[in-house]
Amino acid sequence: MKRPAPIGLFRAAFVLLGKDLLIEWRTRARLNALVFFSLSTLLLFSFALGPDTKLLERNAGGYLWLAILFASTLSMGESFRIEYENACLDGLRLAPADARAIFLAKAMGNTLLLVALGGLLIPVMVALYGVKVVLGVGPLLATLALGCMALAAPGTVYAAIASNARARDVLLPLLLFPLIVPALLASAKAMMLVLQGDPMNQLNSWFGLLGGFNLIYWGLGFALFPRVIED
Amino acid sequence: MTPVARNRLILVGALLVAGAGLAVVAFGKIGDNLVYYWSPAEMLGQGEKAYGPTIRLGGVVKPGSIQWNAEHTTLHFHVATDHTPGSASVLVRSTEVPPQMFRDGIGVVVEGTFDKSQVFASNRLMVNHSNEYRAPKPGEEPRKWQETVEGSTTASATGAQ
Amino acid sequence: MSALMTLTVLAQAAAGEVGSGRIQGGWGYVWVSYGITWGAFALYSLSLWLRRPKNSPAGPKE
Amino acid sequence: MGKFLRMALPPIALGLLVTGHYIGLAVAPPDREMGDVQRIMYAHVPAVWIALMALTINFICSVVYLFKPSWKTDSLAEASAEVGLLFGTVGVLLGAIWGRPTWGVYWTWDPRLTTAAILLVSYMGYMALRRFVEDPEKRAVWSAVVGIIAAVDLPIIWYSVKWWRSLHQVQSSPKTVDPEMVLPLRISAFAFLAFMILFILHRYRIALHERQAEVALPDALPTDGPQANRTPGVV
Repeated sequence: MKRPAPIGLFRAAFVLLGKDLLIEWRTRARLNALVFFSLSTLLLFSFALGPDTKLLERNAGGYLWLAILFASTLSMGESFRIEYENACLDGLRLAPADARAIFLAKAMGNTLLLVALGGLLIPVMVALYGVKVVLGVGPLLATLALGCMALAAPGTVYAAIASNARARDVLLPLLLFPLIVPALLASAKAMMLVLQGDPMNQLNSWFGLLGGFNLIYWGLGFALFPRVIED
Repeated sequence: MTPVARNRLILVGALLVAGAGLAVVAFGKIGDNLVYYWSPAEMLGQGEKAYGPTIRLGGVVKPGSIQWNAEHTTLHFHVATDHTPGSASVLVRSTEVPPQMFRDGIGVVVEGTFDKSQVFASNRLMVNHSNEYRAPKPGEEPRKWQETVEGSTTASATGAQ
Repeated sequence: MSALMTLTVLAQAAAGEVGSGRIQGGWGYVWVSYGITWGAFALYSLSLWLRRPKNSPAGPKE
Repeated sequence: MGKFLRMALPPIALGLLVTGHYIGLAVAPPDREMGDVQRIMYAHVPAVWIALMALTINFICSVVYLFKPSWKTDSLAEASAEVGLLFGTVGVLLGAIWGRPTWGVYWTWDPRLTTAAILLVSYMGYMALRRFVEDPEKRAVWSAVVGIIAAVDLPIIWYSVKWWRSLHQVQSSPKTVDPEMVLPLRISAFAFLAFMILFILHRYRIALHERQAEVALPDALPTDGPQANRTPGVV
């Protein structure tokens, strides 16, 4: 019997990503739930703050990222819960694939899901809060992608930890929220600049900060993740 | 290459990526632009784009520019970019009570909005202290320093006690 | 807890000064700070003593 | 050595603290500009220094644990995180109190203060994680991972005042501080260091004792307590 050759890290990651996306596409349960959850979050912000349209418009970027953040804690916990059910994660680990491939696949999957969520939320926000996208679609998508990546990488590591622990619903936000404050701050500021114009030419600096944090989070997550899911 | 060596290499590579990220945050010239406060020269340089949004303005209090009206609780002063006499300055109208160290020439950060009237309306005033700590010079009495600074302030400060 | 209350009292006192002068420094701030420091040290020592290993052969000292 | 430390360290630490704070409060001159409020420095600055030092120990233990697992390293990591959190909380509280009379505000979101707040909540999460995971081996590995990731904030805190324009002043050096003020600051710093060692030592013993109780085989324990009917290895 010939031993199967180990497949490359990135190929394995893309195979796993394809599997996760297929599951997601077949059910679409997660994305649907997330969209409704974050839509109601956006609505709640406008109710809680009263009819001050100006206030809503000025802070729209921050509210959008808070809605995405709250939704992300639900979605990332779920992405590992489906693996722990029926011990699927053990099966993945037994397959000749690297644990780091699992990290890449899960983190990319979570990023894509959050970007899709953000893409659905922005038109709603434009209508609901009356904001204008001053800088155009390109910077908007760049902000969304960079911010979601910065949320997804540490979120994936911590979700793998939290979904296996007691009180997992409390633990994930508790671990994740402080860690991603800098990234959230940068994303929210960048989004506000995209929506309101950029008088001081700061957008590229915020992108640089987001890029730096992405490198830190993805590098550390990639290096440490195998230890998280080992037995 | 053995799998162990390969894994080590991947690990080192990932850590290098993380270190590069930290270096970008540290030395990526990000700090020059994402500042906690703007100097008057930078703010005035933006022209009309600076009107409206809430910004923080930092600089030094221009000597001799403090006008403090205790009855109407308003405080007017000029914030200059630095200590050189001709540096750009902005008139600030503050509704906040200044801390005890507030005086001519000290660093301040004010939070508020700027508009066409060229007055910076501030509702939050912070004094920026340097990292210097010195004992009082002979003859100086820090516990009673308020009396030496400015007449109008002294009256209200001592009156409050 | 008492330090916290002192802090709120201080905060109210400071708020009362609005319009009547400057925010005054003084020994009050210093004593609250040192009280917090010493109190934190004492309380933490106490908690360490309460959590000390009970049935250890090294003996329950301190 | 351990016995000597345990016997001699408490009086040394207490003596240093009393001396340092006495000189700071009664002997050292007040600051020219701030007056007596400046005396908060002798507690605020050492507290933050020691907090960063304790959390650096936690980072080192986390890294070491991942390469060479040992209950001692894990216990030391737990002890140093808790002590670092204690000192950090004291430092931030004192900074806020000091900020009111000097800056005019208790709190503002400048880079230094923001990163310090992130530090506190990160390590609160770390401590919560330790409490929520029952399997000691998993707890050790996971908290090492979380400790390493959280430690990214440590250099950012230290350099935040240099990298970004901030309200908080940059680090003082002996050149910018009056010699009469450097002395109590030094003594207080050593006092806080002694307290840190003392606290970590005792907290470490508690943690190690807990670990040993957790991982001991059921038949190795005297048959009291619930550990006896706990099956090891079951999640």
